[in-house]
Amino acid sequence: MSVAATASGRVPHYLEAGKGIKSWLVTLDHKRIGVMYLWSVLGAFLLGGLAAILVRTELWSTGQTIMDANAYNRMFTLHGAAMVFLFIIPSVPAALGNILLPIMLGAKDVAFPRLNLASYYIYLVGALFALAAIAFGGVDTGWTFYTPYSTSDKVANTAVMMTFAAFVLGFSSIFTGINFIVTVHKLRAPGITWFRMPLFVWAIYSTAILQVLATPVLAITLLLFMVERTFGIGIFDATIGGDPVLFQHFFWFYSHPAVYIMILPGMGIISELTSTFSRRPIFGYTAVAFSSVALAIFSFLVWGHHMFVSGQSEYASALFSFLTFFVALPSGVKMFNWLGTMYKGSISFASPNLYAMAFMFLFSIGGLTGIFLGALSTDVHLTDSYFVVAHFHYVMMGGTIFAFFGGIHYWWPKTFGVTYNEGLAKIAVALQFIGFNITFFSQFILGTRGMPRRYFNYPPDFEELHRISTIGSYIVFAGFLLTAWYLIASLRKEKNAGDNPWHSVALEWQTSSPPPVENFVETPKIKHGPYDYDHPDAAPLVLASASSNRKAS
Amino acid sequence: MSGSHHDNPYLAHHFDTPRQQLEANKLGIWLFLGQEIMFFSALFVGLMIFRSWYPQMYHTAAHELSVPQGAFNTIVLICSSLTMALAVRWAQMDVPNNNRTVFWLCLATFALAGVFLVVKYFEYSHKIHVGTLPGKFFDPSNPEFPAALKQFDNAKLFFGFYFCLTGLHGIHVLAGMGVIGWIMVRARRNEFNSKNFAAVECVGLYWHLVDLVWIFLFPLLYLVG
Amino acid sequence: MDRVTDPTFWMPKGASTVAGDVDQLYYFLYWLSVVLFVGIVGAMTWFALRYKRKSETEIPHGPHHNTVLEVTWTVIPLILVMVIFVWGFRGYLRMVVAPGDAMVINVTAQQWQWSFTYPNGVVDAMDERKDKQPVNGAKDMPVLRVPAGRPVKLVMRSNDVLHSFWVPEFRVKHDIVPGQYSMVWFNAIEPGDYRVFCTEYCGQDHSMMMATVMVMKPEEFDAWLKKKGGEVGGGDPVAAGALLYKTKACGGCHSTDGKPSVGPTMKGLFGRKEEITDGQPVTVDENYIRESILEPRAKLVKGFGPVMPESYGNKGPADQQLSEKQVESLIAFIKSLK
Amino acid sequence: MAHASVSADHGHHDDEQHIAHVTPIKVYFAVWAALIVGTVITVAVSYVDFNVILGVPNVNLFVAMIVAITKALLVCAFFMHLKYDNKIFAVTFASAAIFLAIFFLLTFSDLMTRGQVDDKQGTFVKDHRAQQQVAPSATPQRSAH
Repeated sequence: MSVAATASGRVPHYLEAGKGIKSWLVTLDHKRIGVMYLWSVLGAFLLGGLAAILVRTELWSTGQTIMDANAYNRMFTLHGAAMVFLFIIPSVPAALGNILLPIMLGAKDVAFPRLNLASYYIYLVGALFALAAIAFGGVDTGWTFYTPYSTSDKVANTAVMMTFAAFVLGFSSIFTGINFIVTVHKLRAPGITWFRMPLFVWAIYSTAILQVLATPVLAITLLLFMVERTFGIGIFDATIGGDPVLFQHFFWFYSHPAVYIMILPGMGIISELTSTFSRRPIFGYTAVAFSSVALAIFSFLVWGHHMFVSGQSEYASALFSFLTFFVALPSGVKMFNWLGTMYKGSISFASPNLYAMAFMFLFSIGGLTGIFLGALSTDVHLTDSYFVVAHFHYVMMGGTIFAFFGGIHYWWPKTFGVTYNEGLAKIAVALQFIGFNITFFSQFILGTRGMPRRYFNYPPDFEELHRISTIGSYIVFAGFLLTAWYLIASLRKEKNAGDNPWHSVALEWQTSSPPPVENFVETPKIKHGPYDYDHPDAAPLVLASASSNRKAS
Repeated sequence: MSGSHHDNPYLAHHFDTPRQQLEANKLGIWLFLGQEIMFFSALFVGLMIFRSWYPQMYHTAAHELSVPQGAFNTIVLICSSLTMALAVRWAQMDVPNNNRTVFWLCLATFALAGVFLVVKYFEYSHKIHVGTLPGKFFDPSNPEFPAALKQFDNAKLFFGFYFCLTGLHGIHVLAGMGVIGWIMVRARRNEFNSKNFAAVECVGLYWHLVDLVWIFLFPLLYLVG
Repeated sequence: MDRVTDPTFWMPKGASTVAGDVDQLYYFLYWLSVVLFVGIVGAMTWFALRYKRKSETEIPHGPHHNTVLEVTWTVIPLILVMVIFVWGFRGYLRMVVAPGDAMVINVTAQQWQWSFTYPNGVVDAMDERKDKQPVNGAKDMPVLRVPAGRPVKLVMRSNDVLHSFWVPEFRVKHDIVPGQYSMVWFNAIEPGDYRVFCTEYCGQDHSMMMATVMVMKPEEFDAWLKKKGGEVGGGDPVAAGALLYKTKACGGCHSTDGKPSVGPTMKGLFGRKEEITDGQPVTVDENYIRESILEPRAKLVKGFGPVMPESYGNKGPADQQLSEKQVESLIAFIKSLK
Repeated sequence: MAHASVSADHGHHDDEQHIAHVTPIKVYFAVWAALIVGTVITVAVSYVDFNVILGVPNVNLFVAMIVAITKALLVCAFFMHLKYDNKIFAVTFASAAIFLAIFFLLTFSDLMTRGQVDDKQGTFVKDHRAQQQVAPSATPQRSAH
């Protein structure tokens, strides 16, 4: 295999392939583009995280704590918009997907390398517009930009700038999606049949379908919003016969699938982590693969469940509620199959797997509380309250972000060739996990008891729970600062990771770490699935890497 | 580029065969066309909703559009689709002067697109003249404002959709003219042959989509009011 | 479920007739979630500890798939979620279909204020009770008074942007969309005070947009309403008329600044000589105004269409009809617009 | 060379160098003629008002859409080569059309059924539509009060 050919060190890896800033800015190498995305989205995560901490600090006490209502409203909008558009949507697909998808397929690059670089620059342009909107006074509409408030003259014109930023970012996402779909269809190495693709690839593929078919609707919706605001064409304006609720339909037609753009790749990561660290094939591989596609398709059918009390017709609400429940099935299938994978495995407690287990814990809560919101009568009480806030943070943060950080830790040696301080990593996972639960579990209680969302000010009887939540958020923040510290520190070390520190049979670990420019010295020929630890061809790989490597963790 | 190990100069380094590359390019452009459909979707959905909410307004407003001009433009676009399809056909063939033929067919397509935009210009300027414009430019006090529309304040909705849809479509026509021009330049350089025609085919596919959108736009805006 | 339920660890007090239903489903889902969560996380923890990696060269062997098991854990959830759907749907139907005899109270929401209009035209926007202090600097605290044990239907409209009406103790919530009448109904079981929140983000003071629902004994409510009805606008008919002009949204069609809109402006209207559609002259006096309000299509001023709703007179539904006193107030208000 | 393998999901055995399918010229002209005829039909039909036939509403819309869909299929099949090409392209394009249909149907499931549960609910717009037969003039919100 190619491992032997590269171990001699004759082939330079992609980080050495060119020196200087210019070699990065004009690179067409998917791994370098992925690394640039990685730093960019982590920057956005820091921005959104700081906003979150300020929001939580303001909520320490009723009334004004550190900022006034105006600043608070801008702050939670900044938090939402930065986290959704700048961080979570591009996080796993654009950063980890770019680094790994071609390697996992045994391809030399994505199908359209130039388009890939263009996507990154489009992302940067969008991010600049978003930052400009913040710099010129910020936006206080919430990340959903609901009309008619957002089109009213009470909202500054920075709203147009912010929506334009989201519009531009959308095209970055669309082009990434096109690139990945074509790569999966046309660039798989010999032997990689559809059902020998890693589940991460299945997840990214399903995500890409959503990116290509749902994101344009966001683009046209935001375009209509801008036209409406500028020229008053009236589509969303009730006073001249339009319909404000129509904006919500258009918005959620994208933004519900967008929830799956955010969570599906995370689920893909968990499949990889669970298999590697249980050293077992994914239990019911086919079911898990199809569940990704099923989630992608179902996600187009259920957007109206964000609108049960919005003035949408009762018939539509009933229909959307009915369809919504079908989403529970593929989500459940994934969860049960991961458990099946762990059963009789050889389970390692390395930090990426701790993230994976934290994901299963948190995503279970996120998923189960989704049932409360899908059922019509309980949703009427719970929607637009802190219950919803807690629910989607359990899914988005407890789900996607924990999976993303699990993936970063897992593929850190692959990407940069270095290992991080495993002891600190374990402490960081613990801080993030405990802090997260303190922050958001208290919000379930708040919401059920009657605390509405997006409130600067609140009645005093909610103060105690808000304080608990705020303390939790500081713990989470400390956890992420610790992670940032040891990851950055690791980059200064010499390349010490070895090619396959986790003893995985997955294809991306069968080339050197970091990989060479075209990923493999020779096009790999695949004879077994990505997780076949007990396959006669694969088992020796594990044993060989286990004996040749230094300590794994 | 490390494509030196290929003997085909048109093959990019990360592809193994010309067919793989062609199909990848075409799948890419088809996905792009899929996203274009969804890009136009919300406008069509909104248009149809307001049509069923305000049938009389829609009926009256649609009758202010010029069917002869719309129909003429439909014919123009259909013809341009034909010339574009023929251009792709010639690009695919290794016959003498095929690049010349591609050039002239593309020029014809380009010219027909220009005709389309000129007709569009006359339609727009008429509307600007009589004040049937979207949103805040809607002006019933204009002396030449159509009398039948005066009773419909919300007719500005119809013209909002009219201008958004045709405007967005017009931008696509302009973009199409741009990429067709690029093909013409490359045809002048004799770049196309049976091994290298993906660019022409992809531009062709895009141009047919512009036609497809108009095939639906024309009856929905002009005819079914 | 026609009794008030005490607050639990999760749910606030249940004070309307639909609350019991919602809470039952909530707690069913809650315990179902607890069971599933303990099952999943318990299994995960058990596997992680039981199958902890013992050596770096260990290659475990176990099942790759099990069709029976996989079908089971798809079908059982399917049955469960269908049960939950039907349960939630039935509760929802009760929430959206108001009893026919419900008392209608009109609710107007605007940034960042609630106002409530009762069937007899009484408008209650501000708190008048000394014991209701506004929460944390909210500018004022409007009070919605409702009788206990009778169904109340709120017909809600917004003057500007989206708002949402939520009383956690009643478990009812509905967005208020400009251009639509939105509706919630409830039957509050026992007298008491409850908070109303705006739950759809509506701008700067969104979090100050609260009100109190004051559930009163039915006979006290009736007495209060009757007393208030007798003194609309505190004896100043112009002020009362101005309030009606606002709450009935007359301004949508009739300006007070002299510009004609859908209907004639009210500025300087009184005493003006107009020409009606058949060319006859008419002088705008009390009788003409009264007739135009109650039977708007009887005599139309030339240039204006027959678009004013006829619901203010006795053709309209009871909750929209104007009382004699209200018409008088409106006439006084129009007279004042010189 | 070790690069002869095609990884993609199709079973073509054509010569690597002949990757194009050249459509006969008369097919193009036949399609073109059909498109022109379709246009003429839609325009002609639009001058006949059969908006309600035997109680079925929107007949004009129905006819126009049938013709437009036929035209679109012709363009897709022949001008865009879907008839001869790898089926994955047709699947891609069709899936966009399917999601467009879903968008239409589910959005309409709301906007066409508002205010049917409760007579007080629903849009002012709806009241306006009811009045439109009598006096189609004012904006919806104004006419509601």
